[in-house]
Amino acid sequence: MNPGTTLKAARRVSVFDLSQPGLGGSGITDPDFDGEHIPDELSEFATRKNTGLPELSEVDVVRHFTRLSQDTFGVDLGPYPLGSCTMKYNPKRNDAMADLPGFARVHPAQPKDSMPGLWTLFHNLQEHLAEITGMDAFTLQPAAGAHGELTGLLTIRRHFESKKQNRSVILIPDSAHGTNPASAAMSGYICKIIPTTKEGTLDVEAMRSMLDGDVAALMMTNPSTLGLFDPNIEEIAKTLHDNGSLLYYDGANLNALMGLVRPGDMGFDVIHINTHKTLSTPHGGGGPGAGPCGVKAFLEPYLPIPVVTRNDHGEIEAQFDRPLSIGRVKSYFGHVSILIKAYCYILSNGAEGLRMVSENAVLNANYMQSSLSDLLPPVFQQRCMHECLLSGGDLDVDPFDFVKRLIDFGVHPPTLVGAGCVHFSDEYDAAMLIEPTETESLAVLDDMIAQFRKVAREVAVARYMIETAPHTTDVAKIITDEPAFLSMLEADKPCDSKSS
Amino acid sequence: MNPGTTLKAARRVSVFDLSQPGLGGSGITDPDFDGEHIPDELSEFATRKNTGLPELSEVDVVRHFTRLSQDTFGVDLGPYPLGSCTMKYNPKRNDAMADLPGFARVHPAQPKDSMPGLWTLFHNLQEHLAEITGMDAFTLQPAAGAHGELTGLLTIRRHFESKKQNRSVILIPDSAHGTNPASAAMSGYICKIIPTTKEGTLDVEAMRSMLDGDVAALMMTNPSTLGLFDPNIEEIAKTLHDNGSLLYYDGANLNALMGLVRPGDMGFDVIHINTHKTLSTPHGGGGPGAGPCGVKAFLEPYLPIPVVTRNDHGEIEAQFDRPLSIGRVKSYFGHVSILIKAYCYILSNGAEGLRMVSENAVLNANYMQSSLSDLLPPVFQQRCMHECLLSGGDLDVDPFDFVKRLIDFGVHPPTLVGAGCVHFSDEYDAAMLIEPTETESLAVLDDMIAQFRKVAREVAVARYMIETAPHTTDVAKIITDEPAFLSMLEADKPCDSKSS
Amino acid sequence: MASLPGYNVLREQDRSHMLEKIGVDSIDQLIDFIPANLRLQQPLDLPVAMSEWQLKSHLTELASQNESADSHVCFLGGGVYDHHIPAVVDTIASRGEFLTAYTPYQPEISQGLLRVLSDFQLVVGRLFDVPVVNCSVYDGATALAESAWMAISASGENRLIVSDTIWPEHLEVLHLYMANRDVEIEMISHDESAGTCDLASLESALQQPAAAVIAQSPNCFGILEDVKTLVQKAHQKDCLAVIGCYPTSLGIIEAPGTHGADIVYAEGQSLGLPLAAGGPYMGMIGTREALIDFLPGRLVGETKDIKGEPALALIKQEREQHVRRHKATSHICSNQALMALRTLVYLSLMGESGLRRVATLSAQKAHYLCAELEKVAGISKSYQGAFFNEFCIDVPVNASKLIEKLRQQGFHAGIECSSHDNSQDRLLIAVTETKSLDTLNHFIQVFTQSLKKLS
Amino acid sequence: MASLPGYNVLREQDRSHMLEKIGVDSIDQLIDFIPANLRLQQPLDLPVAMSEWQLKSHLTELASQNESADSHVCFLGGGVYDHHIPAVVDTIASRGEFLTAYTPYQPEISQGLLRVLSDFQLVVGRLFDVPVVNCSVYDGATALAESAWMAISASGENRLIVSDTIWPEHLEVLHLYMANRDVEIEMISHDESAGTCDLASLESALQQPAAAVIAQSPNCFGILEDVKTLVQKAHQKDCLAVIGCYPTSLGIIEAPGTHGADIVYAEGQSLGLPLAAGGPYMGMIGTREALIDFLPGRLVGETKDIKGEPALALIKQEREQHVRRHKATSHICSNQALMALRTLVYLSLMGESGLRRVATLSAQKAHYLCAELEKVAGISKSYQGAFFNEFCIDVPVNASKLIEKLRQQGFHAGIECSSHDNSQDRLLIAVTETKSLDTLNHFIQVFTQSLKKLS
Ligand SMILES: Cc1ncc(COP(=O)(O)O)c(C=O)c1O
Ligand SMILES: Cc1ncc(COP(=O)(O)O)c(C=O)c1O
Repeated sequence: MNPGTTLKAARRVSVFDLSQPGLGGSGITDPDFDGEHIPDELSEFATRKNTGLPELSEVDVVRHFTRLSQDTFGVDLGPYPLGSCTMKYNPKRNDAMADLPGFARVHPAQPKDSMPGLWTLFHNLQEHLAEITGMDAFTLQPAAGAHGELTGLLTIRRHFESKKQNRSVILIPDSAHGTNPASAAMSGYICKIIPTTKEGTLDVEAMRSMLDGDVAALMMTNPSTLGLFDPNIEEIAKTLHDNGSLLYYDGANLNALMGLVRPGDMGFDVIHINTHKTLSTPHGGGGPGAGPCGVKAFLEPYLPIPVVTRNDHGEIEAQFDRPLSIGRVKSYFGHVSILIKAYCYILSNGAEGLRMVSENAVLNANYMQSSLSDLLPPVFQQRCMHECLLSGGDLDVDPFDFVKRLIDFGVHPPTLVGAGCVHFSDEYDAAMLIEPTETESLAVLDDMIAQFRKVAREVAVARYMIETAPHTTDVAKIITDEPAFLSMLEADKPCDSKSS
Repeated sequence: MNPGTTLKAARRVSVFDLSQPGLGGSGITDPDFDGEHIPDELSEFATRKNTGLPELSEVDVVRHFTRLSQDTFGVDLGPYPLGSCTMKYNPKRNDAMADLPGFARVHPAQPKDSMPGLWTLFHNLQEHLAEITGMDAFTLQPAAGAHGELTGLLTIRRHFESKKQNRSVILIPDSAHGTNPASAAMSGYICKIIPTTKEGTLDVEAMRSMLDGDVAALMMTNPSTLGLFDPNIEEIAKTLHDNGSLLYYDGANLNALMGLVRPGDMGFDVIHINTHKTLSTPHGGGGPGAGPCGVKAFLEPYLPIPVVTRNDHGEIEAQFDRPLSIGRVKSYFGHVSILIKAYCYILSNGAEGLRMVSENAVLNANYMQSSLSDLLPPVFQQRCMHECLLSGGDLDVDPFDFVKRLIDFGVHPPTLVGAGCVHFSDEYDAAMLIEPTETESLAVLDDMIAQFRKVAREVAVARYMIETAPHTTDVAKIITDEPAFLSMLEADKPCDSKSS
Repeated sequence: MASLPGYNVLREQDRSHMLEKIGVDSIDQLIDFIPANLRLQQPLDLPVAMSEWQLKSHLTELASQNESADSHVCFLGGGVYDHHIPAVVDTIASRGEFLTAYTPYQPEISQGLLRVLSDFQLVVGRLFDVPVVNCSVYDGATALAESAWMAISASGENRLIVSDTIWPEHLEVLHLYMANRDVEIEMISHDESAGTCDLASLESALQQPAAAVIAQSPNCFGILEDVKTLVQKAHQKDCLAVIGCYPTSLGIIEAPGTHGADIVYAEGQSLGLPLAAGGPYMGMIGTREALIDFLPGRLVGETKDIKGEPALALIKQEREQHVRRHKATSHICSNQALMALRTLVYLSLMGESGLRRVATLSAQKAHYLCAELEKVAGISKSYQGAFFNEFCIDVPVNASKLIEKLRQQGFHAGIECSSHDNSQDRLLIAVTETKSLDTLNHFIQVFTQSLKKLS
Repeated sequence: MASLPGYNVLREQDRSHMLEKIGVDSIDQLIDFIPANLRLQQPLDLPVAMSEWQLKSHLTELASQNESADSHVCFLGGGVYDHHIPAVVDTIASRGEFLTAYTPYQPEISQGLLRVLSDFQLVVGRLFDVPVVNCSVYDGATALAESAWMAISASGENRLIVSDTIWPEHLEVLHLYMANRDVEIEMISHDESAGTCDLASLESALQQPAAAVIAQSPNCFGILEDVKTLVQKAHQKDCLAVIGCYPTSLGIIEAPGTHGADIVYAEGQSLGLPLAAGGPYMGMIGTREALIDFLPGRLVGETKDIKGEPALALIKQEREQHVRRHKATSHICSNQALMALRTLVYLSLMGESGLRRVATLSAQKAHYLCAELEKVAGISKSYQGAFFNEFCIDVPVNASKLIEKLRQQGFHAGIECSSHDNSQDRLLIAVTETKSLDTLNHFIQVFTQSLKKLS
């Protein structure tokens, strides 16, 4: 394959196709060392003849990846109403701050007192997060939402251990994100699933019936992944607490709440935040994010080390000697450059700004829901929070096909089961979860609504255009082989492949 | 028009179409000043009610310009063999260096001794340019090639003034770039045009016949814009010098010569360099570039102020008190960030690297010429330097149409008269000037050659595809209205429009 | 080859293959038409090629030797201002497609860039309140010179009436550009008290025919000129009015175009361009429809593709050097397109309300600082005219010593004005929106102390 | 509204219009289903919203308080290395399309990103010499933990044999991840003289059935382990071999996959990721085909579009949490995709010869420094095993005092090793290609002097 390939073909080309053996190396040289001779002592180990790495010139690298970027859709190109993912605008000012050498060039093993600016930032951010969520203490270490869940669950575990209670069950609503049960399993818990009522809320009676001395906690997100605020939350909290159990808040949906309601005030004991959702840090094509974990005061001693806090002299420092801590959840101090961006976001908005963010997020979602209700009725007949769950069941076309056609009109498809990472029970399998976010203006919303309506009209006159969409992309529609996929899924493989 | 517009439509949308009055402002605020009240003293002047500026949200700005960038072809996307423009790869490492706050945040009115690093850089760069070109002294001030020409010509003027000679004529070959005669006119000179011989060289006899006491200088580039090295250069220089005239070198084609031959050694007295060509600084969509101007020692006193040089104590400083100087050609010290990139380029390559650059530039051009000679015979039957002038006269299709078809295959068209900024006499009006540059690999060249050949084959089987090309772009072919254009050109308008 | 940076792309085997194809044995033979005695016999005397990290450490070292608006609080102006540049401007301007494109000679693959340049023309047109704007010239100084030449060409007259309150550097360049073109420049003086153009001096200059009256507002003392009157007086005598302006100020100050200026020019640095030790900046020129044929530089306009769909392309190239050669309106070829992009992005982000706020905050802070400094014993405002964000003060000590003293305490306090007015003890101080109240108060305090120590 | 940053996009009139469309009067009514007593009654207690320039000055101030590899020469390693990052990596990784995309759930508009991730898998596969690599996990420490769990799941055994020469932080995370999952961890000790895994200790641990033997090379003393033997011994007892590596070293050191390792994991920081005070970095995991169903995280693979043309998409999602929920191979959802992009660009730039040179230069310089330091009286190498670019030395003074002394002279000299080995007077020093001979010599000189002063 040829580096002189045209733009459109770039995606078909791998870096190996572009390799011209003998090129590459980008001028790695040092006048005082030859860069060839392996130190004698090492020669027994340094026997590698070749790595098989591709060899590209610098210009070929730049061109290839510039082309590939043009074949990638991001928020910077258009609206991305992917429910549960909060694809809001990622302010460029924040990126620039994280790149400052005084942050980006700090080695994590430097003397702890050589980075006071970092500790101040951590401390401020922790306090701001605590204020926003109504919690008492935060750790910034977790790498992402799921990792925050693990951290929170281990904290809960340690709490019960210290109380010499042996609780082994985590309750999880059926609509919970997949990471919740997965994290629970990784923390050694058994998951029990709570059904959702017809109104879209947690089935409190069902929960009550599952409560016993074995239940460590209930993990839920409020608003839920169905886009609904659970008005029974106080009752839920009280019931759990009466049972000696704790309440975990999956903060992926916090974008609906800032300045309006606080998880801490609802009765949650442990929470995580997805900075890459609510706090606008870029998703980066799938990561990195950050998943700060917040707790009520009684859980603070269990937070992972290091803990950034004020010492007895009032100085902010990173403390490693925390006898009750769960230990270390990852190397070093967390996703620092991501945390810097989240901090910048909070400072840029202030209290009024963050409330406006959440108000507008909710407003936008309800506007979408109202404007589309004749075509795509809400699954639950009520106002939503920052995302709306609309039913594609009345469409005379497969919703999976329907949303692909939106691509041709510049709109990223909303979340459907299997496309996006939410999980709904079978009843809602034709549903679409639409999360416009607050950074789409009314003009953009109206345009998106117009595109949805256009595709809906097309069902009658040219459904083949929908079924074969998208048409404006370089590749045509891609369908995962669903039958094979499902059969594979059902035949839960025995773990027998101990390999030799 | 709607911000939610799709990608392809972006080019049809202006920032005004995206304006939503009341948005914008990007958070301009200060807690201690209201930002609204006009100071009383100013109120008589600050009467502006509105500016009519568009009002966009930050996300709309980012999306609009990201989309527009995707509708713009640059070297970062593919080969760009636009003759005379030296569209080589622009190393990213250089851009990063120019952005260092210690350069980018320096105010030009700072105390002169507050920027020693800058002066050192200037001094080093001047010395390196002098070494590369064989000149004695350089000024880095000129803003671009044309501006370097103006600077050089004024230096020449000042030289003759100081010798009390009144020379009013500049000789210019007919193939010279348009900036040469234009700069000569701006310096108050009369241009006389020297024809090109059948062999593509300067007609020395014609030149000789034009020489008299009125001729200040000959401006030429060697290799010429026909891609040919003029082997008579020493004779030309001697003839001119014998006449008391000087020789000016238009350095736009220096990419052919580094480490191989030096203009200073050929006998040139004054030269300019286009950093945005030879020294790889990005063209930026048309600029900024930089046009350092170099002279032989006897012209050094006339260089524009400030002059960066060593003072009597050996310190490098910017000198303003230079009684013989032509004066100031622009504000401050030149295009500093561009000059930094040029400096980085020289340091990254070193002597061996720069020679390799020129060797490969020449090799690539000759390879293109050889490989295409059956289809597009060279206008002059000889080896070329860093660009080749090929005749499209044998093609059974208009060369203007021919090159547009290359776009569909990922290749930027070469230079033709009117498309690109060279000037050929009528005899060569079907010629294409192809400058591959040294940063295109053999694989890319072979691909380009294949595309040229493909289009040539297409002439017989589907010439309409050529005549209506390009087909892969969002807009179709655009033709300037040539008759109207030419008639306008001929009717040299009298300067009568003194307006009221 | 190992020492060559990764952007040299021909391997030895490629070179051999190519030489063979061309039919020569060696590079030497390939260029054997170059007289042997001219061929360089030894390698160039240059430093050894640097790896990227060596380059970085060398340049970082050089950069660290310079003071800057990061190391010192910058109250320097003089036509170049430390306004804030939103990060979005850098993000967009560093996109490779824009950065590595050439002048859009092939409009079909340059619609994005053409849209940028076209919108730049439109947006700046609104800011100046003129219908026509070009795609940029080198800088404010050459914009002045090119504007002057436009007036000469358009009017047929060869005399210019020029205010002496234009930036001195700009005037120097004007003189240089006009020196050999049979142009007479008559300078008009200023009122020492108000700091503005002396109208009597103007009136007397206008007794003779002239191509244009040229002035700048705010002027080189920071003082706003009565542009309306200047334009009227010029027009009364059939002269063109050429007005230089400070684009940021136009967020609140009436536009020169509104006052009837025929040609409006400016240094565009304040609209999103880094200080960069003096450049690249950008010269902007706007004018009336009737003068379009005299404009220097590129122009982008609407055209149609062969399907009749609207498209953008370079227009009116018949003015330019590559077509009209020695009769072109200017020699300019490479211009400041990337700076035009930055400016467009900047103005799009600011918009109506943002630019107004930047201008208002800058003015508020400057007036606050000036008022507070005036309270300090021995300091007085040099001129009585209204200023925007930059003002002159007279100080009772040696100005350069004061500047040096303040520099040691982290301030680039201002520009010494001696070159303007032969006054040793005058400072030109500029304030932008980025200076906080704390910073201003701290400056006032340090200023006062330094003054005491020096006197 | 004036105080809100430009990324809030609804005007008051928009909000009214929308509320009306929804059929409510106010935001309060819109969310009236939230119990009133839960609604916040007062604004959040946060700092006043900052303009961009205020933000910049605040963050610049915080950043300036930190020492860094720019302010000090960095000889720190410990799994994180100050290798050079070519500017191209930043240029590409900052492109908005990549930066602001989500996980490519919609493959039709994500072919560019999918190609990146797919090529990342292929390129890292070659580096490790294994056929299968995932799209990344959080960091090296979690890569170890996830690898361990893979071995447990695949083998059905719940016992791990783990070398104590793995980075201590990684071990801590391993313990945390396994703590509640019914896994037994048996640590094997190291040879105090060679600084490598004690084979007797390994042999004895292997007497009991186990899921895997886990080791790291170069290890936490910088010493290279005999990976081949470790793998052989594990395989002899039907154990999986899980090997941690330092990717840069693989430019010259034989790949773990070549020695037959079943699972290879690494911290990817050295391949183009900024130091960034500890993250985000990237965990990489590679394995054999047979173990693919046990891999955590995303996998990209070839598929076809409905026209039968090749295309890329996420594959084997049945392993993942969004499909398999509590039975998933891992909980990971967001991963380190942007870091994978950086690494791919880095490795594409380096290529075969570049990575070899980076590795060789790092080794050459480290061996030079070590040899020179050994010549200094009182200093001795702590271990006799071969090292790559990082080594331990014993010093005759208090190590932390020495570190402090060198820090004052502009060096981050090394990591105090007490935590590894209970030795107070041991330093772990890492050298990368970016340290020039001058710098090394200067360091040696300052080191020697400081030692003298302290002893
Ligand atoms: C509701 C919910 N919980 C948890 C997560 C997991 O977060 P992360 O991807 O940061 O691990 C997500 C992410 O999509 C989510 O939407
Ligand atoms: C031969 C030649 N001379 C002069 C110039 C003018 O240089 P610039 O565009 O930098 O003013 C050019 C630019 O195309 C050129 O090719």
